[in-house]
Amino acid sequence: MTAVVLIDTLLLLLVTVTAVAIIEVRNLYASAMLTSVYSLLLALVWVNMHAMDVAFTEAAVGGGISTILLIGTLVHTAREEKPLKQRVHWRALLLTALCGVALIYGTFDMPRFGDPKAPIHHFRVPEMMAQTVGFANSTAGKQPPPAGFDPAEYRSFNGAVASVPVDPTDTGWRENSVLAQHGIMLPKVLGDEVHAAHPAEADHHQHPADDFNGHVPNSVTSLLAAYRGYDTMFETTVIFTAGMSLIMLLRRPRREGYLQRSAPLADQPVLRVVAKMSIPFILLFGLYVITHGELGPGGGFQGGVVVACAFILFALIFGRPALYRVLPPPVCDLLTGLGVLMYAGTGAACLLLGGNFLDYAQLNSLSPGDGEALGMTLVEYGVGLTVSMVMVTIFNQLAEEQAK
Amino acid sequence: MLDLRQVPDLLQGPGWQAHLPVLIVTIPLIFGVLTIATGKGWKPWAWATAVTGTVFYLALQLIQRVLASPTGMVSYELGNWPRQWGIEYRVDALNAFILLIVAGVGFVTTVYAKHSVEKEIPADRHNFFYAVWLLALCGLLGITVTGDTFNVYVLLEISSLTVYALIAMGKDRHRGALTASLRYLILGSVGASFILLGIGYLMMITGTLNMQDMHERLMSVPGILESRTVLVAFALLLVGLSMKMALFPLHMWLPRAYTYAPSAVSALLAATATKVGVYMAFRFMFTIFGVGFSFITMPTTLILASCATAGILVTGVTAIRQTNLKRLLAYSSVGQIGYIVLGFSLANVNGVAGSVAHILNHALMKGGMFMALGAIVYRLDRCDIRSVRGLGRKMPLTMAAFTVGGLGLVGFPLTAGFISKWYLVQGCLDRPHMWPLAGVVLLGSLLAVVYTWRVVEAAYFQEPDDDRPVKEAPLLMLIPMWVMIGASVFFGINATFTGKISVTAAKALLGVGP
Amino acid sequence: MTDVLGIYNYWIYVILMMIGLYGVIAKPNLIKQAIALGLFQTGIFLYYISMAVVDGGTAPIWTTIDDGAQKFQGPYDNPLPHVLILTAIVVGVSILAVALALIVNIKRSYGTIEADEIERMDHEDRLIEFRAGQAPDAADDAEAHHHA
Amino acid sequence: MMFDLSPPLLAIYIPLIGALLIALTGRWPNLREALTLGTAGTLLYTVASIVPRVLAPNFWAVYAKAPPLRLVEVVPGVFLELKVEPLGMVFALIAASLWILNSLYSIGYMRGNAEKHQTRFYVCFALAIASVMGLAFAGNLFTLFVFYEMLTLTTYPLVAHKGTAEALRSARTYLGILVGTSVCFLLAGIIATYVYTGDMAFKPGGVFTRALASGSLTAPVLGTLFILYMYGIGKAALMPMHRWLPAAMVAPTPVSALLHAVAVVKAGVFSVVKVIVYTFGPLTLISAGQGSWLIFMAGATILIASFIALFQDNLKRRLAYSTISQLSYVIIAAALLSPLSLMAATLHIAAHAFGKITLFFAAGSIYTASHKTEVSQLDGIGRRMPFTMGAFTIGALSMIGLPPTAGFISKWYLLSAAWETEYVFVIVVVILSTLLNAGYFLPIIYRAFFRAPPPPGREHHGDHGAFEEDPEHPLDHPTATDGVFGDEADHSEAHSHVHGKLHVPGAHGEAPWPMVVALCCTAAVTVAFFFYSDLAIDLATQLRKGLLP
Repeated sequence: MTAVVLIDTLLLLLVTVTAVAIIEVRNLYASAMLTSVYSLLLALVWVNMHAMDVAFTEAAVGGGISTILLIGTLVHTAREEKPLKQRVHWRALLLTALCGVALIYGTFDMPRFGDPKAPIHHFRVPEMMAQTVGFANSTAGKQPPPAGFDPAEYRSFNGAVASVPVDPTDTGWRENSVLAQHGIMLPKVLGDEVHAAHPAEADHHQHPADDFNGHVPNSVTSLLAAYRGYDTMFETTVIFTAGMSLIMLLRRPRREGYLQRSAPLADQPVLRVVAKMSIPFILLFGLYVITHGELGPGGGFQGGVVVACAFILFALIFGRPALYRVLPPPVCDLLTGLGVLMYAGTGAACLLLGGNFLDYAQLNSLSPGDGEALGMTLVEYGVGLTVSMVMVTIFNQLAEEQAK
Repeated sequence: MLDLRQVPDLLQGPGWQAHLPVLIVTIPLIFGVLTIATGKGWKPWAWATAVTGTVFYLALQLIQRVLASPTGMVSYELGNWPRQWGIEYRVDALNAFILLIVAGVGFVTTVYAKHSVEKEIPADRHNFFYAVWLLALCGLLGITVTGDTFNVYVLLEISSLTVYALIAMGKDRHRGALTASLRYLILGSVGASFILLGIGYLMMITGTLNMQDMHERLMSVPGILESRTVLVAFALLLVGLSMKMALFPLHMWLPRAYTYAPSAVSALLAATATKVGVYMAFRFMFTIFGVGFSFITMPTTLILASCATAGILVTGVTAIRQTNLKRLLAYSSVGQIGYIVLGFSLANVNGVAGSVAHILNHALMKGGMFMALGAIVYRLDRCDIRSVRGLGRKMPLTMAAFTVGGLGLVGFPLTAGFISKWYLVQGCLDRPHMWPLAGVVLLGSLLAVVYTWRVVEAAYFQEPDDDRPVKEAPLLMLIPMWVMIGASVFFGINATFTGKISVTAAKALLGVGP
Repeated sequence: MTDVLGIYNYWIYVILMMIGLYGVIAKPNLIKQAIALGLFQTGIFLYYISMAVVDGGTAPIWTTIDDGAQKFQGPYDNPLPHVLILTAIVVGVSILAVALALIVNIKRSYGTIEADEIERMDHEDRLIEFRAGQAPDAADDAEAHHHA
Repeated sequence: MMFDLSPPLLAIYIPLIGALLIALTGRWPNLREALTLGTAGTLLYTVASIVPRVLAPNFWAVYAKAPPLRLVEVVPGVFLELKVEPLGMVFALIAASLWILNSLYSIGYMRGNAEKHQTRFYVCFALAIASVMGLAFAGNLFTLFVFYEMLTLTTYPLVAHKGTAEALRSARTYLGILVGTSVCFLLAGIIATYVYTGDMAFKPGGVFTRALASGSLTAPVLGTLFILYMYGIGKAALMPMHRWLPAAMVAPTPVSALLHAVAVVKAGVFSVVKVIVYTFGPLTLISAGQGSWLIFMAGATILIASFIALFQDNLKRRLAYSTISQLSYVIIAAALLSPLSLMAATLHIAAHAFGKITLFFAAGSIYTASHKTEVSQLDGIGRRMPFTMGAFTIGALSMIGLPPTAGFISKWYLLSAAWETEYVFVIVVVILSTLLNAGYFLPIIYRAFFRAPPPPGREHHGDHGAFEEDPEHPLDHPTATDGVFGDEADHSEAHSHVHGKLHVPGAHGEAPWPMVVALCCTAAVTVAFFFYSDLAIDLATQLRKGLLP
């Protein structure tokens, strides 16, 4: 734990410094570059806090896409911020200071960093994690949550009891904790009962599932695609909307878009060869990330971004006309929509099969668990498709503008 | 139409109506996405009209189910996850009512949009425009049905993002649309971030995202309401929501946005967007924090009432000085939001009922008036005091619609506006020492007289600059316009429906007996 | 000591947010504002992720720890905030994209992306619009027509 | 109940349908005006058919107890409802009967002066009458308010009829004051009443008794409500809310005649009396010791208005101020709160109506015939227009309150009521104002009959002066001293036909016959009322019966 806190402390100091630099540096390119540095630093912070998926996304989006977007915009807007009259904007400073003080005031009653007694760690989430999602024959997926809760248990939600032993070797408090029943947020000693619980799991997914109480290993994915799948559907819609907005705002009549001189990089043999060699692997990796989301970090969004990067790289090296030949804008638009439709369609399918919207269990009447697995995979692909296509669209639109 | 007395067996039963809440949101989503494939010409419009029509029909069905259900609400668990874990849709009298407003206005506005969009938006973008249009509706409807705080945030972002894009589509008429949109984007995102943060604070100390669950935790865990975290969460949400619903000091984004957006978009926004913001405020203050905390522990009444009062008076005076009628109406809208906020800041039955009723009434009147302006723009390419002179004879129906709407804003008896004022003033008088607020409400309607009458006089008693003939607006604009205005008059003459449902909703929110 | 470290992250997130907010308000350059808006949001991400951490926790991807004596799992960090932030990041980038698109358009039609200059132009636009829209007071106007 | 055809409802529908038909037949003036007369006739018949029911001895026992006629439930618990009672009956009768004569007169006037937008004029007129009917038969405060506002709205186009600068300005004053007062004070008062008592119905003895008894409503609050109502009803022109009335004189004379001598202003005082009688209840007010300030306020209004009238040279303006003071007669009578005084108020509503409309008719026909608007131009006009000036004399006498005219009766009741209640102040006021009335009416009559007409040349000059920019006769021109000047707009309107058939300089006779007929009729009624005022008195007695427990 100390290690976490220590690294965390240092990284965050770095982050803060970078943030100040981003705001204060006047050269916009520099500031864009610093933004990507900032994102990478944050990615490290997330890793340090064990938020692997977030780190992955942050790296892909902050480090990759955002930077591309910013550069793409800077090319045809401005490279320097015009000098300010006075260096410090006092009113803004005052306002932010007040706001900050208010927020910090709110932090004093928060559960301390890493306090396992924090309500969020043992109210609803452990109950969810105690369910089974996405495993064969696991009909146990939808038990009702335990009725009510004892407020007394949660008295310590405000920082009063932050005296949790930071020493991991001392595990005495774990056994006699009121939370042992959930056993997810807190370590749980495994016996043989688990094997009894889910006999069929071992031969279903080729991973040591039998050690788990029947849950998709990457619980982030299970939350993302199953419990809160509905949010994720709208997350996809947000991306889709962004794509549509850019088309409405920036797309020029077809002619202009197509008449692009080929990119200057096209005649650089090294780049061409490297690109030709690497693009297939990038695509492959992207697909892997999408598919593998259930087991490890990754999922539709991250994978989609990776795939998009392949296309963008292609466009950068061989010019956008080439990309348009491979992936004509109209097709791209339709695929963008198709992704969202895959997601919503899966939900609708569950509905038509007699369940609630997005109730994946309906997809496989014999083994609800498989149904859930199938559903989650489908929606992940939907997300991936939309994300990649939108990223390509955004790049295209900004590039079209640039080429004019 | 469902029979009002069909009861719970349907609610539990597998009948398709059990899925109404989710259908209302997902239909515009799915078919909105499909809109991009509908090609050119009138097809996207026809498609969008069909979709919004369906949604309106579903909303009608839903409100009947809700009123019929013994518990007074309909719950839907997405993915069949128990509400504490998954996402829950929870529809009671209040959001069924708001849903009906948004869906209805959405439908009428879509019908209206055809001509105005043909004139104001480049032809090669219509399919994308209507796609985004439907997604905006989807977002607004989603916010209204959901019972999960984070879901509120995501849908809020959908509706905001689409609205930024829609506003920016006014760029071909006036470049101001771009800055208006960007300014709204920045303010809106800051507001939304505050909301996200507030939700985070609440989740952190309640351990859940479900509104009911949160409420139960906040009520049952000892000492939780005294914690500084909850206090700051409340403040964050208050600020964020005020930005979203354009409450007076934080309304800067609204006038420009409404002025430069395409006419159809202005009509849609004026009638729905800010209203949904108000609805969110209802949910967070009454349903999650509870009346006791929001209005007794916190000085909310004082803050909101003073903001609203200032808003009503200041924007009223500002509106009088405008020449661009769209901007005039925009300022008046901010003032009207003031009325709505004033109502629920009183936290008594009449006050809250007044603001719920005014959400509908204002949506109808303002929507209709913006449609009238849209028609004027369609014929004259502009809508300012100078251009409407003598228009009372040239476009009689359009100007008549505008006038009747104006009378509604004044709160003239037998128009919808009067009903809202009726409840609001009662609310002010019910609350001890709040009677000056009643004075403010009435004073506000006098300001409305002035800015409406400037237009009426110009239209009916002044001579136009040139006598070139102006045709009356096309039928497809007149009908929706008059549907809105007619409805506003109808609900002014017979407001039993509005009155009943808003009182029911108010009582449910305040937790007093049915 | 534990207390300070216990809310250290929460302070940093406030600071990051405020840096972002300062940028949004103080910087006239639109692109700078867009970037600052991004910072503002990342502050919130930090807050969410921090609340997910559990002492001695590991990533919420389930593996078995075998410390010779006994096999046990976890403790795992809380996956819920991670999920929410994944969504929030996506929203963030979408907003950034739209903002940049708008800025490009603004550059196209105003020729600048400095807020204060744009504000000035907008003001002029509004004045022109106001004058064009002005109609003499109904009564005076009637008088004029009456004598004409 | 929406299509119930019981008389009170019918009385509202008839003018509405009339308005529709008039609008449709606008292209054929004769048909249009025939329709107007027809509608007016039917209306009077309908209204008259209600009278017996009201006069029935068991009225208060049976009919008054019967549930009101409910049109629609506007807000849950708040109905748009009609109920007949003696006071409203009087008002409705006056309005309906005078509408006929007025329509006759309008035909003459509008054609004679070749006014524009005549159809709009007749339509709005009919609509205004419809709202008056609604007002007269209103069953509760809410209904009263609704029709009160509708009356304001429907008369706005009539005031702004000419669309000239002055017309628009005065129309603004008119709308501003009437809507302002009604929305800010009257509506507030009504809603407060609803909040305190939960019922808005008109019932003898008022609605506040229970609230006062239970202590939820204190006397001072009641007093505040009373103030809200008295100043909220701006149409009663209680000073300082009187400015709209002179302003409204810019309208064509028939409008001034019916609306601003009869319908609108009477709507005001009628509402005042109705509120005092049926919402507050005299006894309640007396026991709560509230509202005596009204006597003095009204008294002041009477005197000040009459005093201003003395110095008005423009005829219609002088009449306007006389109206203001006469209205306060009604208010002061109502404020005395004794059954007798309330009878006086009722009678004065009627009496003043006949007298004042005669005077306005006369003013209008003088203008139509000779384009004279100023008192100072009227030398010897009595010889040219004997009928007109004769009628004018009768009207003036009625205003002063001399027998044998209507004015005498109401004044008599008022004085005896004042005597009964021992309000010396009122007696003094009445006497003083009578002198003042004489002071501003008799000179006109003297000029008209006993002054030699000016020499032809000057005469010629004189009545062209009305519309020529002539420095010699400043009086012929609007001096924008305060507010709006009477018929200033008419002068230039008259330009069109100065050399037309109608007006030969220096040698004009009577006005067109319809006008003469109309004004002779009203004059006759004014006299007849003195001898046969049974009906009015019966109704007033019926009202009084309702008051006595």
